[in-house]
Amino acid sequence: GCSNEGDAASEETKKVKVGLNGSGVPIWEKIKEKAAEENIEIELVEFADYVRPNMALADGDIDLNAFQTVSYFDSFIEEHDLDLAPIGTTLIAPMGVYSEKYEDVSNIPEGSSIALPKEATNMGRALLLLEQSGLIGLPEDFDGNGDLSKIEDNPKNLTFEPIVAAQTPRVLPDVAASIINNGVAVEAGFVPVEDAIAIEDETAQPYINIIAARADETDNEVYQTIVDLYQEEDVANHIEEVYNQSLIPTFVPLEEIGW
Amino acid sequence: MQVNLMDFWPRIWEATYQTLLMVGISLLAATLIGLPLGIILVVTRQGGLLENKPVFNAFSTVVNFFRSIPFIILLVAILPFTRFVVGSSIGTAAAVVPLVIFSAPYIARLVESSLLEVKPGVIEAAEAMGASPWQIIRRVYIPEGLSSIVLNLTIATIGLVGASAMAGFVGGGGLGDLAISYGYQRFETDIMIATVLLLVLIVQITQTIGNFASKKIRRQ
Amino acid sequence: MQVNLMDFWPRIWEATYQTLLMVGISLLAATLIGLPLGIILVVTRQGGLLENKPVFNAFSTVVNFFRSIPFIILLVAILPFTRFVVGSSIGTAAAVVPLVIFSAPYIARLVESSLLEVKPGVIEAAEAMGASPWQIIRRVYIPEGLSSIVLNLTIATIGLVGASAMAGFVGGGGLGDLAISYGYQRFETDIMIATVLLLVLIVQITQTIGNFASKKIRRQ
Amino acid sequence: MIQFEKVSKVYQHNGNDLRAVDGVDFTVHKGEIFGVIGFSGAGKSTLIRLVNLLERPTEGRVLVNGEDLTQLPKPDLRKVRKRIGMIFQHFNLLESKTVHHNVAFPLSLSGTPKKEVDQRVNEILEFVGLSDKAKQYPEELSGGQKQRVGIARALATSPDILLCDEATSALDPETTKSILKLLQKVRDEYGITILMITHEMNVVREVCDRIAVMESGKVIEKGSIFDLFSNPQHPTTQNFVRTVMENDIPASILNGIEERGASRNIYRVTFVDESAGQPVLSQVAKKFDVEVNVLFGQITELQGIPFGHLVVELQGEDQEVLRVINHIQQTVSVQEVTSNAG
Amino acid sequence: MIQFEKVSKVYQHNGNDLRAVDGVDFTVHKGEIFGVIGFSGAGKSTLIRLVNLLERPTEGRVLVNGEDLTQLPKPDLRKVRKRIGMIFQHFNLLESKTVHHNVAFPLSLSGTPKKEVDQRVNEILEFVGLSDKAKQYPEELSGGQKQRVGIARALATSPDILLCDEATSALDPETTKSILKLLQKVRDEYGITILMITHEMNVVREVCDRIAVMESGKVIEKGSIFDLFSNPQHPTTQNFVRTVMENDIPASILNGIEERGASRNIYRVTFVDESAGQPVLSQVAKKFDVEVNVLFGQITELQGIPFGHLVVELQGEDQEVLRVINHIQQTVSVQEVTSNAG
Ligand SMILES: Nc1ncnc2c1ncn2[C@@H]1O[C@H](COP(=O)(O)OP(=O)(O)OP(=O)(O)O)[C@@H](O)[C@H]1O
Ligand SMILES: Nc1ncnc2c1ncn2[C@@H]1O[C@H](COP(=O)(O)OP(=O)(O)OP(=O)(O)O)[C@@H](O)[C@H]1O
Ligand SMILES: [Mg+2]
Ligand SMILES: [Mg+2]
Repeated sequence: GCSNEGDAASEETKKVKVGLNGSGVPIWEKIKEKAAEENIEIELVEFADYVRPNMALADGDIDLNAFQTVSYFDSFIEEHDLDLAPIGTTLIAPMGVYSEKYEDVSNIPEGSSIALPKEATNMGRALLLLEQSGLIGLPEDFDGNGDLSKIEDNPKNLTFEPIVAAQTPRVLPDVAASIINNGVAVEAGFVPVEDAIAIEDETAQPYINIIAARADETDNEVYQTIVDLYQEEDVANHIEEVYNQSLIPTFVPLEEIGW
Repeated sequence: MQVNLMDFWPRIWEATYQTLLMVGISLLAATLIGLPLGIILVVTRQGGLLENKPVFNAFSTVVNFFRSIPFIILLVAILPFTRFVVGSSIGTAAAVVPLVIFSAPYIARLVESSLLEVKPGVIEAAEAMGASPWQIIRRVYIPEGLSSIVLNLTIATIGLVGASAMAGFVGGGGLGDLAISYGYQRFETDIMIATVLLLVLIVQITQTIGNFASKKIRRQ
Repeated sequence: MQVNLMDFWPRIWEATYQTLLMVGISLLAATLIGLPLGIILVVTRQGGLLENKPVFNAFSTVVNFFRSIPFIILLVAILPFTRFVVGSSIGTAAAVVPLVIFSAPYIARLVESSLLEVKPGVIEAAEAMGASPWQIIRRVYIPEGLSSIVLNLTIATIGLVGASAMAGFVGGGGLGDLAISYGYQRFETDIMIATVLLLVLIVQITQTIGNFASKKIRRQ
Repeated sequence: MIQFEKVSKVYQHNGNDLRAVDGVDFTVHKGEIFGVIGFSGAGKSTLIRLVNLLERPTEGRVLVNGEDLTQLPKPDLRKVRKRIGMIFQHFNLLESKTVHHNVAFPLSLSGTPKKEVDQRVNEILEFVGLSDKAKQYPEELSGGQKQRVGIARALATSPDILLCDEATSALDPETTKSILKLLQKVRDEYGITILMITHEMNVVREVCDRIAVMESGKVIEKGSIFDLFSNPQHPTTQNFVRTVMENDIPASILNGIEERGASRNIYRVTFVDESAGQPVLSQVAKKFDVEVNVLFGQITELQGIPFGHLVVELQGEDQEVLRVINHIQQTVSVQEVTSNAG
Repeated sequence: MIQFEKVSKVYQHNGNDLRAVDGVDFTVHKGEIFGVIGFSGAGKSTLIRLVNLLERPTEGRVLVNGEDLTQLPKPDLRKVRKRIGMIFQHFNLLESKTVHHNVAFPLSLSGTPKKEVDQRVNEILEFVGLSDKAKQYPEELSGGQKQRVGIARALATSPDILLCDEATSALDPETTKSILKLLQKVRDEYGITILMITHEMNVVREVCDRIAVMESGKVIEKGSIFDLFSNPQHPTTQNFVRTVMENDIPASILNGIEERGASRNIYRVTFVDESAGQPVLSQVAKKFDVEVNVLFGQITELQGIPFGHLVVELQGEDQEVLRVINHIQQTVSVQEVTSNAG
C-alpha cells in the first residue's frame, strides 16, 4: 500500500512508488538518484500495459504514475470516474510515420497497408497523425479517442493493421508504412526527428506527458519535490541525450494543459 | 467512447471466425508436429522401443527450449520464418505460425504423457509378433493411447484458445483480442462480456466433444 | 540506450528469483486447488465413484469458464480479490493470484486426464474391500495415478513459467517479463538471450526432475 | 449366508441383451464351501460380483446374511463389504504398492494399528509363501505370485464371507493344495462362508461341500459333490465330472483288447461306499468260470466316501457272463459298455 | 527346434541378484509338444520369454531353429518372431480393438490381404467358440474368453513355433480339451513345435511328449511323460504326478478297512502296457485261496500306453498271500503298502 505518511518527520526517508510503462525508465533512474539526496526513496514499478498503472494509482497500490499523455489521461479518468489529477508535465514524445519503402507520405501508393498501434491510447493519436499527413479524413469532432471505424475518408483505399505498439517497427517489411510511438521507435534504433517520414507537430498539446497522482494528494510536498526534480535543467539534458533529441522535455504549467 | 451497436455483432462474428480459424489451423498443424514429437520422446526414452539416449535428449531439449520462450519473444524471434511461411508477419495467418510453434512442443509433452500410460504388456505382445517399431506406433501406441490423447488434445485446444488471444500482437484478431482491446483497454464491458461468453461457449463445446470422444474411444 | 552491465546481472538474478518465487508459489497453490478439482471431475463423472451429474457439470463448467478467459482479462477481473488476498494489486505477490487462478483449472484437467488412466480393476477391488470414496481417492487414485500426475504437473509447471512472463502486467517482474521488457520492448537482444537461456535452463531442470520422479514412481 | 433370489444380470450390447446371469436361485449356507463351475463365459464371474454389489442385479435380489445390499445406505454397504473378502480373477493389485502394502491395504482401511497390521501381513505372507517378496512390487512377480498376493489380501481381514473367482487358476497343484487347506482351516475354525468359482474339478472335489453348474447364465444342476460326481444328470455336468473321474476307455486299451481278439463283454462296475470295501471281483473269479480283467478305472474318495468305478472285461462264455452280472448287481451297479463311450 | 544352452536370466532387486532362470539346458525338437511344469515363481514364464527374446539371457544362449536371435539384426529378428506364436499368461490383448481385430492383428502385420485375414479370423474364432463375440471388445469378455482370444491370435498366423504360457489356465476342462486337440492337430499336420508352460497335470498328460520340471530357475528333471509319470525321481516331480495319479489312499478307505478289522495285507500293483491287458487279479482269485479287494487306484493311458496301479487288499492266510505275490510279480510290479503312504 501507500506508505507516505504526510510531512511528519522530514529527516525520515519517504517512500514513493512510481508506476511506469516500459519506456521512460532511464529518466526515472536519474530522478531516483536525485530524489535519494532529498531523502526520498523512489520505487519504480513497471507495467506492461496502459490500463493497470492508472487503476493501480487509483487503488493506492502506487503513489504516482508517469507514462501517459494528458489526452489519454483525461478520457481515462472520465470514463472510469477516477479521482486522479496531473501534478506536473514532463515531455512530448512525438509519434511518427516510418517506412522502409517510401521517402514521403505522398508516395504511399493506393491500396497499401499501414500498421498502427492498437492500444486505445495510441490508436486515436495515430489516426490524427494520419489525418495530419493527409492520408485519411476524420470527423470534425474527433477527440483523439476511437478506433478505425472513425475513419470517414480513405482516398487511397489503405488497409490498416492494428498491432501491439512494440510490434510496429518489426513489421515494416510487410507494410508500406508503420505508425510508431516515439519511445518504441527510439528503442528500435530510429531517430524520430530524422527517420520519420511524417511526425506529430511538436506542440501537439494533448500529447504532453504528465505525472499523475490521486486528486487529494496533489499538494503532497514529497510529490511536488519529485515534480520539481523532474523539471530541472539536468533532467532535460539527460532526456535529450539519452533519447537522441527525440523526446522533447516539456515543462509547462498545468493550466496550459487544461488543469 | 461507445461502440456502434451496428458494428458490434459483425465484429464479434468476425472475431469468432478468426478465433476458430486460428485455433483450428494451429491445432491441426501443432498436432501434426507434436504427435510425432511425442511419439519420438516415448520410443527413444530409456527402456523404450527404440531406446536412443542422444536422440531422446536432443528432442527433449528442443521441445523444452521452445516451451521455455515466452510467447511474445517467440513471436518476434520467428518473424522472418513467419514471413517466409505465410508471406507476411501481420494478420490471422501470421498469428498461426507462432501459435503452432508454441503449442507443438506442448502437445508433444501431452502425447508423451498419454503414451506412457499404454500398458507395456500389449507393446510386448506386438513385439513378440514381429511388429516393426512403426507398426507398433501406428497400431498399438496410438489406438491404445487414443482416449487419453484425445483428452489431452482437448486440454491443448483450450490452451490454444487462450494463447490465440495474443494474436492481437500481430493483428491476428480473434475473440480474445477483441476482449482485450475493447473490454480491457477501452472498458467496453458489453463487448468484453459478450466475447468472454463466446469464448466460454467455444471452450465448453470443445470440452464436451473431447470428453465424449475420449469416452467413446475408451469404452470400445 | 545501453543497459549498464553492472546492472545487468543483479537484474537477472532478481528476475530469476522472482520467477522461481512466482512459479513455485503458484504451482503449490494451483496444485492444492487443481488436484481436488481434478479428483472431483473424475469421481463425479458418469460411471465415477460418486457419480453426480449436476456436480460434475457445475465443476466442469467452472473449470472451463476460468480456462476460457484470456489471462489479461482474468487478471483485471479478479483485482479486488487479488488485493484482498495479498493486500496489493501490484508486485510479484499480486502476480501469483491470477497465475494460480489461471493454472488451477488447467492442473485440474491434467489431473483428471491422469486419473482416468488408473485401471478400473483396482478401484473396484478397493470398493469391494469397503473403502470409502475418500480412502479410494487418497489410497488408490492418487498413488496409482501419481506417476502420470507428476509428469502432467511438470507440463503444468513449465506452462506456469511461460505464463509468469505475463507477470509484467502487474509489475510482478521475473525473467519472462525481463525478456519482454528488454528484448521485446527495448530491442536489447543480449538481455533477451541471457534471460531466455536462463528460462531454458529452468525448464530443462524442471523437466529432468519431473521425468526422473515420474519414472521412479512408475517403476516401483 | 448368501441367498440368490431369481437373480438376473443383463448386459446391453449393440442393442442386444445378453443375459449373463439368468434367474439364478440358490442359497449358500454359513460355513459352507460352495463351488460354481461352468464353461468359460457361463456367467460365473458376473454371479459372484453380484454378491458384493460390484454389479447390480437387473432382476431379483441377492441377500447377504439376510440383508439386501442394494437397500443399504452407502456407509452400511461399506461396513458389510469389509466383512466380505474377494479374490479377483485378474488379481487387481495396486501396482504402486509393495506386496506388503497390498496385503495390508484392507486392514489399514479399517484403521488397524500398524503393529497389528504388520504382524498379520507377515503371518499371512508367510503362509502363502511370499515372505521374501514382501518388499517387491506386483510388476516384479510371477503370475502365481500375484494370485497369492490377491489371496493373502482377501484373507487378511479374516472375513465372514469369501468370494473366490478362480483363485487358484494360476497356481501349481502343490500351492493350490496348501491354499485349499488354508481355506478349509479357516472355514472349520471361523465358520467362514466361501463361494468359489473354479474350473478345476480337482479343486471342487477336494474342498467344496456343494456345487452349482452354470450354463449360459443359468444354474443347470446343483447338489452335493457326492451326488453330482457319482450321478451327474446334465450332459455338461457329466463332461465336467469326466475330467476328474475318467470314464472314457482310452484308445490304447481298446486297441489292446481288439488285438487279442477278445470277447467284447465289457462292463462298468460302479462302487459306492460299502461296496468299495468288498472283494466283489475276486469273488466273481472264484465262483464263476470267467476271468475278470480290469481294463481301466478309478477308485477314490468323495467327501469322505469311497467311490469309484472299474471297467472290466469278463472273459468267458456269454451265458456265464450273464450269470455273473446278475450276481454282482446285488452289491454294485453294473452297466454294459458299448462302442468306446462310457 | 528350440535349444536352451546353459541359459540364465538374472533380475536385480535391491542390489540382490535373483536367478529367475539358472543354467537351463535342453532341446525342444521340431514337431514336439514340450511341457514345462514347476511351482509358482520357478522361472517358467521367464524361460519362455527368453525364446523370442522378450527377455535377453544374462548368460548362455537360446537357439531357435539353430539361430541365436541375439545375433540377428532387427529386421531378421522380426521375421523370425513372425514365425513364433505366443500365448501370454496375462493375455495382453489390445483393449482398443475388437476380438476380430485382435486376432487379425498378427496377420495384417505381415500385410495379408483383408479378405484372407477375415476368412482366417472367422475360421479360428469359430474354432475357439467366439464367433458371436467377434465384434466385442476385450473389456466385455470373461476371463476364459479373453484367453481364447489370445490363443486364436497366436494361432492365426500358423506359426512354426508356439509358446504357450499357461494357455488354458482360465479355461474350463471342456474348452481346454478342445484347445489341446487343436494344438495336437496343428502339430500333427504342420509339424509345429510347441513349448508349453502349465501347472495343469491333466494338460501335460494329455498333450505333451516330454516335460521338464523347474524349481528355483533350474530344470530338476526331464524326460518323456511316461517316464516321469510312471517313475518320477525328484520329490517335486512326485508331488506333481501325484495330483493326477492319485497315490495316497484316502482316509475313508483306510478307515473302512480298519473298521472291518481286516488283515493289513495291502499291496500296490502297478500295471504297465502288456500287463494291463491281462486278467492278473482274477487269475489270482482263481488259483489261490485269497480274496482280492480293490481298494483304490487308477488305470489309464499315458502317451497311448495303458498305465495304472491298483491298491488291493489280499484277504487270506499270510502264506497264501506271499505265494500270490511271488506269482504275480512275474507279470506286474508289486509293492507292499505300509501305513497310509503310497
Ligand atoms: N521384473 C522382475 N524383477 C524382479 N524379479 C522378477 C521380475 N520378473 C520376475 N521376477 C521373479 O522371477 C521369478 C520367476 O518368475 P516367473 O514369472 O518366471 O515365474 P513362473 O514360473 O512363470 O511362475 P508362475 O507359475 O507363478 O507364473 C519369480 O520369483 C519372480 O518374482
Ligand atoms: N461388460 C460387459 N459387457 C457385455 N458383456 C459382458 C460384459 N461382461 C461380461 N459379459 C459377458 O457375460 C458373459 C458372462 O461373463 P462372465 O465373466 O461372468 O463369465 P465366466 O463364467 O466368469 O467365464 P470365465 O470362466 O471365462 O471367466 C460372457 O459371455 C461375457 O462376454
Ligand atoms: Mg470369470
Ligand atoms: Mg508364469
